[in-house]
Amino acid sequence: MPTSKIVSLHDLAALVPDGASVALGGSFLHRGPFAFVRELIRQGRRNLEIVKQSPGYDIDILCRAGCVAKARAGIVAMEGNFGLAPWYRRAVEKKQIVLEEHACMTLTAGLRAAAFGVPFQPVGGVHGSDLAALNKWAKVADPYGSGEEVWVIPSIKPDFAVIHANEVTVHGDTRVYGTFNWDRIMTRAARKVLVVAEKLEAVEAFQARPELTLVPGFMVEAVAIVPGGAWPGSCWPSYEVDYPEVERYMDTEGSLDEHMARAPEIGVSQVA
Amino acid sequence: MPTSKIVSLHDLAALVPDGASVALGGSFLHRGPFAFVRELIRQGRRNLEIVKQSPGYDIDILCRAGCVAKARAGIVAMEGNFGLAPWYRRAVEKKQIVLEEHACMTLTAGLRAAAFGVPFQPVGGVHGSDLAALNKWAKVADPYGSGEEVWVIPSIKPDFAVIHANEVTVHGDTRVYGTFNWDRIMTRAARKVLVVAEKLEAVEAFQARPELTLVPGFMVEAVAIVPGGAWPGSCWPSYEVDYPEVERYMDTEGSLDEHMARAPEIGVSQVA
Amino acid sequence: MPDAWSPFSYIVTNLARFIRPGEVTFSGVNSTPAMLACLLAKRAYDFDFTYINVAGGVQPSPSKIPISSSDPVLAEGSNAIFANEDFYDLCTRGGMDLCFLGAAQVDGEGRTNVSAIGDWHNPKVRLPGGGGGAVMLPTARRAVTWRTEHSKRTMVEKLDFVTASGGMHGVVTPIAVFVKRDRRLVLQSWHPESSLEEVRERTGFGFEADDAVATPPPTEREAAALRALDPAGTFERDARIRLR
Amino acid sequence: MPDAWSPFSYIVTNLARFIRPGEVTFSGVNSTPAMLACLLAKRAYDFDFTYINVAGGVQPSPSKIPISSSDPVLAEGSNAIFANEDFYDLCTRGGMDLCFLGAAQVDGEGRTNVSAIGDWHNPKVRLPGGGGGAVMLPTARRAVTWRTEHSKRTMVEKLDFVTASGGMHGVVTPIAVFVKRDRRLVLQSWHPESSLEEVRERTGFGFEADDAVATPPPTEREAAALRALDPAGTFERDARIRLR
Repeated sequence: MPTSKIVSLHDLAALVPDGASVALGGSFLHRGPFAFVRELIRQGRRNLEIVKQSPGYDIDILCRAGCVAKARAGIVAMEGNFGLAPWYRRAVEKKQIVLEEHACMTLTAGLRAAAFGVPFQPVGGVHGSDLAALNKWAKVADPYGSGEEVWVIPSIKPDFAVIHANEVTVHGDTRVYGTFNWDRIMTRAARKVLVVAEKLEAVEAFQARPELTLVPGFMVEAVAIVPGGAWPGSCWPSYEVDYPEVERYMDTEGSLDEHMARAPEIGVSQVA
Repeated sequence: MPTSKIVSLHDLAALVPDGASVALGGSFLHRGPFAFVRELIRQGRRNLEIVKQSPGYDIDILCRAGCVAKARAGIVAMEGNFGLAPWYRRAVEKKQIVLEEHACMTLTAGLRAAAFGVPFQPVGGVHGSDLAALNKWAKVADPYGSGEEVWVIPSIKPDFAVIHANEVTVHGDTRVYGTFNWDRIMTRAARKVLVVAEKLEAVEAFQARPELTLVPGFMVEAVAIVPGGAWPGSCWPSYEVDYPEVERYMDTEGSLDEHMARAPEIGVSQVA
Repeated sequence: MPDAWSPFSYIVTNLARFIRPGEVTFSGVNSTPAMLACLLAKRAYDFDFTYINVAGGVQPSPSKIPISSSDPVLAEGSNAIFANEDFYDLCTRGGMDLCFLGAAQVDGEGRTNVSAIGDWHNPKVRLPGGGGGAVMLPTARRAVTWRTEHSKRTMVEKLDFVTASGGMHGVVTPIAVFVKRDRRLVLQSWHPESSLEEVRERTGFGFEADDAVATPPPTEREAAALRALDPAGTFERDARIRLR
Repeated sequence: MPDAWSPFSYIVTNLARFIRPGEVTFSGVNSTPAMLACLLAKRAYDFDFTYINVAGGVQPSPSKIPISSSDPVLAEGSNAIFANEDFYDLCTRGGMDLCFLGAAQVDGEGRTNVSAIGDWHNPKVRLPGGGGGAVMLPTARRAVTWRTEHSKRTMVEKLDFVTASGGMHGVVTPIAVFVKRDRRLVLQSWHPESSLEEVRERTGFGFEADDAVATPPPTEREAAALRALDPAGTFERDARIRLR
């Protein structure tokens, strides 16, 4: 069998170069690879392209730290009662980053095209939306004569998909509990898959119920074990959103360093 | 919560009218809805369109009983050491049925178009295959200027998807162990989903591990509980292929009635 | 007294009243009022319907009501995980009967803007963006939205940007309930403490109101269900919705 | 004596010799020789490779060797179920390094016919049909096939029907191993009990053979691995492969 894919969080983030296109798993404050995102900030990564249907804390803190050149996203917010993502909003309004605005499903269609190995993917709906002209999307007539016209989205192939999972094996096999959001299609579309996991699980446990494996190890480049790594977001069923901390993060007077210093990955000796 | 979806095998098969388009789950001799197929024969169903990437025993016995008008299939064989499906082969050679020959993935692309609600689905490969001209498939140039041309398959929307599963709840939630083959996309593409299951399982067991549910109950029309219903094929992990019986079935001297009479659904009182 | 509306109960309850027996109904991200409406309908109405949500829940029985409408707790007690690709495909192939979608601006045809206030390329306010709307609004059998502010800034004659077309079937605000008739929103009812005149005055687009009446008060069961979902009034406080 | 080939061991072992370190290798339905080749390579070679199969198995450790190459036992001991849509998508997006595919007829460019003998519309023999080929042969990085009969009926100048194009990287028969060079199959080696002349005589298409040699005999480990997979010789008997 292949050798271990477990590395430190530092080494995992170091695999992503400046300017890379990175798809991030989870949704809003739930099961996002937030420890990984903070590690990118610590390593001073620049000019990243972030791909995610519903980013929030992750895109906001990356914009706050000046790591982002472009966002390809569907809906961006902190959610809960926090409303808009302030540093992301400012970055877009001040034109510090380029936004490619999608509907969540048009972004997914682009990822499907990449996952399926085709140049474009038809998607339902979009008719009458200004997003089509904005993104210069093409409409294709049904060659089989239904008279129907369908919008097609060009392939979106991120350099990396980075997801936060509940359990992994030493070989990189990955389990997610509860909804996997868009993580499945992201891991199929990206050139490389990186995983941050709450817990290292025995191979035997995966072999006992292989149907639960979302990503087989051979598709995974490397894994870091970071308990609590989705903080201040939730990771079902282990922990819920730390709302007081999100509130502290949102406080424009508060400093980013103070927030970063409270992160659980700090000082935690990581399995490596 | 909704009332029970459990019906007898007889009543389940009675939902399918003559001339219906029916997608069948499983692959070759594995986890096919074979008890259901035999029940269609007992009820004298006619002019069915059978949709399946890799049919074998099911399409063969349906052709043997004269139930089939059209087959839309990728690869048809008995598999194991049994080679071609004799009665299917004769039906095609004698032009008793119409064959729409696919590659497994072009048939799947048609099912994806139906599942995604779009008129056609691009598929990788196919270049240079005579199947494209045979089926009058269209090639579409990438409107985004890659210069690439891709084959697109028209939507394939069966009236029914019928799958054989390991466990169901009274509400129709469905679990499959081991590979689900093409069952997932079939259940998303078809107008109605019918399930034959080995076992009725407690709702609590499904709620304890909802990630294992392949088809949520609200998508399922009705369910019949038929232990051994995939006979003479396998249903992992409960039972393996009954090769001696498949051999008896293949014996052109042997009668279909004798084979049908040995089926496990006979005389078994069914949960209803 | 159950016959009195609060601006909060008015929105949640009137969203719930769009839910119909036997249908598949969906609530998404950033949609606390819609989430509460679905959970209220489960408690207040005798008929059954299939509630699915963005957390992958199918007929869930959450042990708590989350602040975030995409919280995984909304899949607790679910018999399945019906994740994002699945419920979007269900919608685009015509299997979603009622879809609740958020909006920042709504026009007289029920089209929505969730992208930007002002010019998209030089926005006064960059809004959350596309989300489900552009794909779900044209493909769901019915879509319903809400605004916690009813003003000429939110109920507009002309959208700054058309994020999603296809037309909302219903729109609920703190003072009014609109439904679509022949591609236009018409007033169905107004908050009893408001009036047709006030609704016209605070609405940017013209609308018909021939059949409009004062909104029937919450039933005992509707009021009880909302109390059960928000016993401490936390959601009501957090929503900060005012009649005027 | 391990240095002697049987027609069966010749096909299985020479299929296995196409497997390379670190690559993703796939065996499909109706493909017993390919399934055995993958399992043999796992036992006989020191390098690791990722074996995935049509039963959803990823690096499986099956407790028995099944008659059917799509038997679910081939996912036993797997850490994941990588089902049909997944491995096909992996192939079409360029992630499948080596794909074993069956064929009834093969031409000099390594194209295949698995559809019909004679005219497709009036077939002498209706064959199994499309299967994986039309999509996998043009998209897999390398595809390899085998024929248990080597004759002008199976190794043809002109296919009755081109089911799959794109060109096989390798073809193994009871008497020969072909590999592709500049879009044509060339002879790599012949069964030591056969000869270049016999291969030419029994092949319908012309081919180059400049570098062709007699096939190196099975190694001790290859022979031992095949014995372990087929201790009673059941697979060898069932395959009924003859040199002539």
